[in-house]
Amino acid sequence: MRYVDKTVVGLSIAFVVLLFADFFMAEWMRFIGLQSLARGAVALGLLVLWRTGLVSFGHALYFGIGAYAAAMLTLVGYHDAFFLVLAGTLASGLLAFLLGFLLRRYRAIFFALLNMAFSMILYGVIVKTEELGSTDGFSVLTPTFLGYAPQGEAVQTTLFLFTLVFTYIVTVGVHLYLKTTLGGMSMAVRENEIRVEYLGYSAEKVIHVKYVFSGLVAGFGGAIMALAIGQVDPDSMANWNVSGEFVFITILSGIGNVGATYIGALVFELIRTYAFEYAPQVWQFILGGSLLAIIMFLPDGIWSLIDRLRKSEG
Amino acid sequence: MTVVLEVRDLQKTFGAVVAAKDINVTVNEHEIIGIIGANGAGKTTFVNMVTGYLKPTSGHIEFAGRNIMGLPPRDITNLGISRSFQVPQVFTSESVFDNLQMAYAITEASGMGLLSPLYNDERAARVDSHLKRYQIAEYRNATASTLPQGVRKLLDIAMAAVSNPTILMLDEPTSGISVEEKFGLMDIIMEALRQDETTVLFIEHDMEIVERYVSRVLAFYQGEIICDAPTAEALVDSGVREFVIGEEYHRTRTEAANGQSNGQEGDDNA
Amino acid sequence: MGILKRPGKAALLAGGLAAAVGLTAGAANAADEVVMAVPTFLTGAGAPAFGVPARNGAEVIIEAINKGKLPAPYDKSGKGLAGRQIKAVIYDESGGGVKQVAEFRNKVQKQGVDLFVGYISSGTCAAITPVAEELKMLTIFPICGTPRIFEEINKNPKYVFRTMGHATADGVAEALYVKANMPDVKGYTGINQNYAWGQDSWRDFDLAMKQLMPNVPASDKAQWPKIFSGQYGAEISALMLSKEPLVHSSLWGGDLEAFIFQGAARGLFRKKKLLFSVADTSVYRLGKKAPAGAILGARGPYGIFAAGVDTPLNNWFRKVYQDRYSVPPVGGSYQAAQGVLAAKYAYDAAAKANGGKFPSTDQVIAALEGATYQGLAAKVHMNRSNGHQAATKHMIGVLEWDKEAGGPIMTKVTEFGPDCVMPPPGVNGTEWLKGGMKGAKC
Amino acid sequence: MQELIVILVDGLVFSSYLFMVAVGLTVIFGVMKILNVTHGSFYAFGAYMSATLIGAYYSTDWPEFGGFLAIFAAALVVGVFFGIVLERGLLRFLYHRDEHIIVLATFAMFLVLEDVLLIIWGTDPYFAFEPMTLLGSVDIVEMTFDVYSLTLICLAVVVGLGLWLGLTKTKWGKLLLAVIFDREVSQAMGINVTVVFTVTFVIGAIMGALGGAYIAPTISVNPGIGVEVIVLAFAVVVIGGMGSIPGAMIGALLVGISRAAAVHKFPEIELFVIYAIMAVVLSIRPEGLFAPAQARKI
Repeated sequence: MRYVDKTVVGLSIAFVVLLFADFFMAEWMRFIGLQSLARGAVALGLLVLWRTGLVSFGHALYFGIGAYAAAMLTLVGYHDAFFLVLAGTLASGLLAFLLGFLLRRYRAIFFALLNMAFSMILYGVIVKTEELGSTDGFSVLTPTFLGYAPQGEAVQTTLFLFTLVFTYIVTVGVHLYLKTTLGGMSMAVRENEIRVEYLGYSAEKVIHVKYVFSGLVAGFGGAIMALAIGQVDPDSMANWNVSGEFVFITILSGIGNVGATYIGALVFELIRTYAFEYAPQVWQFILGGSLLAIIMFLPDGIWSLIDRLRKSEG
Repeated sequence: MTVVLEVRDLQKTFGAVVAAKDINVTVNEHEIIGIIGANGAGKTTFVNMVTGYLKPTSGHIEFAGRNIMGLPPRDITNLGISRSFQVPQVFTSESVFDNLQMAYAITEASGMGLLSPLYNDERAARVDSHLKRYQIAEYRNATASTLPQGVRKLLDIAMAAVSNPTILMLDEPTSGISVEEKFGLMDIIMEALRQDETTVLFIEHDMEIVERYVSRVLAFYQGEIICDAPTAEALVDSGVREFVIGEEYHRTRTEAANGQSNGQEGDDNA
Repeated sequence: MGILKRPGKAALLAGGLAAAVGLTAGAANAADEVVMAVPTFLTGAGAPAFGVPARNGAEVIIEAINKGKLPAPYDKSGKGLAGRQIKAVIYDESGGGVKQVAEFRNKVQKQGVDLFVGYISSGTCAAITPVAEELKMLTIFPICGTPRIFEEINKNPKYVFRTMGHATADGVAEALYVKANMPDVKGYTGINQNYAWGQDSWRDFDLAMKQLMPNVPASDKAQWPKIFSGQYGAEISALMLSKEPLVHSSLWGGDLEAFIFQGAARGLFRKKKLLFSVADTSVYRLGKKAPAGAILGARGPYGIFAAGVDTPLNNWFRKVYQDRYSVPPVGGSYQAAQGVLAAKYAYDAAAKANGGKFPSTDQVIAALEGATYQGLAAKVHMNRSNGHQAATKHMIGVLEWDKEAGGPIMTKVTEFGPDCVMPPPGVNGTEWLKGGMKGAKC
Repeated sequence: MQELIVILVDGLVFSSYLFMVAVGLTVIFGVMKILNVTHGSFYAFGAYMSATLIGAYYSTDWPEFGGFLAIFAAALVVGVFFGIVLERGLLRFLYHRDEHIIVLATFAMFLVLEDVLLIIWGTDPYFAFEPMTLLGSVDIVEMTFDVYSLTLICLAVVVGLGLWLGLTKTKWGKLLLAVIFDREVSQAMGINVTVVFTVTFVIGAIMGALGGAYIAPTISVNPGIGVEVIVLAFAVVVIGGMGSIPGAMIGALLVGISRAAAVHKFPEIELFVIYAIMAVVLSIRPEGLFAPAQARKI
């Protein structure tokens, strides 16, 4: 039996559509798209953790590290997007690997809050570092792409292509990974760690692997964000409410499907953009209100709408 | 006869409380051993120590020629000692098939193999034949949380047996099971394990079960083994009669069946 | 983890949604208006001190421009910007630089904004500068102070202007004032918020003092409270125990007000001479609670320093503002208004040069580059950083309570010319300070 | 010597502030296992309400000391109102959900309330310094302190002792402890867990509001004060152990006195003190100083 993975097919179609759309999209939409891809990547990392039963309230830590690592390399003369994003991703992954040894021992709210505590420590370090512009942050120059140095609108178009390709690879990779034994162990750890141990595998190891993984994708998202915006600063990159937004996106998306995180991120950006535009005095009210509405009435996120749609059809 | 497990001078104290004292046991290949004793006598503590869930205060546990004391459960499982639980430890929101598939996958995969797909047809076939041996194939697609207690117990034991362990320790396999079902359940388990030539140690309160399936008995009282002898001998031992069976024998059979939800002994379901 | 039956659909949906929304271009604006985005703090701690006064100041001016009611010298230039009405898009600057960059792009690409007049925080300005240049968007910063904008971030700006002196001028003017009025001062210490702007303020004042009064020692225990901490008990004790008689502070808004309440209750202001670099934002509000005798600066003739400037434009502005908002305009109101006036001046001048036709952005920029125009209470000279950075005169004085008028008043005011406190064109502020402020014309 | 005493007094005042800010958070967490981000809103509403009531009070010619009643009245009004509305109107629908979801719901509610605050009180700051002026100042080791700040120490002690005694010595407290220990068993034993939850949440809300209300006379009541408090309270509670009242007290003392020492000795690192203590405590005892270990050992 030839098994065709429909999520991969769906992601591939979306990838191709967006690839072409890149050249026709309005600039502001491409920019929102870029941010959605970056934030969606972080939410993807949270999804992987969430399937293991863990939620992090501090993933701005890895987002921030990814962003700052990439941005700091531009200060010392590196400008290639491939290198910067790789470096940001790996820097976050490394930190997640190290902190993982401590964090993998904790569950539930303690896990969530320890992450938050560490992200606050990073925030403090950045604010105290005048060389990195303290609270002002600093600008990131336009990256080059293997020697190609785009100008004007081409910067965003190229960056979008670049991000799209890597996001596609990462997302399909995550999806396939979730279907492997190690990926499937998310369920096992969430459901019953004792059984996992007595089947001969370390639940903490499973968690650690997933934690590193979520750190890597969050770092990837951060590095992309730094390049897309051309600016890093601690309040937008490492503060606790940024972590809250990532969890928001994850809840918005639901954890049913890897592709949903990007839809969630897009919806989040759109809510925020339009709230900012049409109700500048009460945009927080609208953002908070939408979040509450989703928690109350759409507990499994946007993905559950699609599930419902399917059920009503079939 | 080959010795597979040797326990010497095992001690476990929780503060001032002595949970296990001077435990010395030698287990031979293919033995079926029953562990009896009143609630709080130290039976589950013994199983917890051997399988690595509790770290003994002192002593020595040798399995297959190496000291396994202080190893975590996963390492001991991988070496060949597996266990089931008084309260079944399964992946409650998954189907019976997915439970066993995961058990097989974890048992079989290691290293890069962990990155191969969870599902493959060969594995599925093994899962299905395992389901048949434990006679729970009809529940294949049922969610674990919806299973009747007996089936859930079987699933728990079936999962423990997936790795084909040298020794399988069963913590009260018949607790919470009605009297009518007990023997049927034990027949299924013992038949499957006999085929695998597994050495079995199981904790049991029902002396009829002990008499029927066990060749040798370890009787626990206040953290100590007060009797280690062939079944027939043990059941007439005066100490055993006074401190273990005495209680048990005065109960009616129904009470014995319903009175197993002991909250004091062990913490394996924490 | 159920196997999903038709997941492709959702992904398609997303792609389609993105593409569909994206392919529709930004909203078109009426041809006869100029869309002016005015980002300013509407929420958070920055709102009362700067954001809302700035918005109010901008609103007063924009309304007058649209009705053609500005007094001289703008009374003959007709309604609007080069004849077109301003459509103001006022929005919140909160949330940090990254979010503001995103919003900037939205406003340009989605809402079709023609120019920006705004931004208060140095951090936002620093973040916006490269994007404004990339998107070729005329952007006037009326308030933010960091010298880095044209010294580091973009040394050759084309689209970005700042219509106010930058923070280096604060430190220089303050040090000059101290030298002139407290020649025997035995030392100085400081209390500044621990964030970029507080750190810069202390550094510039310290550098200027080291040049002007090299024998006066700085404390090595200057205080660095966390921004928005609001609790200064220990800091006040430490300041009172320190031997330095002069305390430099760039606290603003709620932090400043809390510091003043807590300091006044403990007699800090009787014991130490305080020098506040942006306290004018709070003096009217504090009223009698404002510490009389403290030295105040406002980076120019703004707010309370403009109270005595008797020109038709200034008198009109103070009256309209007071009538409308029931409080006198403060520094932020003046500065924002001055930024909008730059647009008024530049559009009108460019239209004139263009034979009366509505000018292109490039023509507006050409008109503003290097220009000198009339602000509310002083001339603004756009003569630094290739004509993109303003220099204005600077004022420092001592705050007192005017019993007769029943309000705060500045006394012992010293004016410093633009070329006295701002580094000469093309010179980096920090290096200028370190090098002994060569070329300053005082 | 003088400096040492001053550090101690400064430290105690700041510790009391921290304790008052954190205690409501820890009470709610201790009983309900909810990390309540809305705590920041309680604080802010408490401060605004206090400033408003104090302002109203002093525009009458009633005796000056009555202004203090306005502070407590403000805390009660805000705490009872928001406590009941939020717990009955929102949280109770979420108890069966993941604890993370509940945190996020309170985060969402916090965002909403931030703007509600702006709608009610606008952006202009409110001052209510009369009670502070009224109490004047006192000299200790030749250093002037304002009496109002010193009363904060008393308030923290009274609140801390009151809660502790209430929890350990009264029947109500014992009920509460039973619920903390096992929600389901308590329910089976006939304890009305619903009422316990509502009352706990209201008490926590009053505590949060009281923090803001009592601080209001010493600060400029501004938009944004709630946000700052969340992180601060969170840090104190994490250091002390989530849900522990003595923990919150020790955490507050540790942070407060260290910070005061830093301000006097190494002002450069002031910002860092709280994070540093948090990092050290977390790496040694990640569950906090006073909380029972929660890490699973398997």
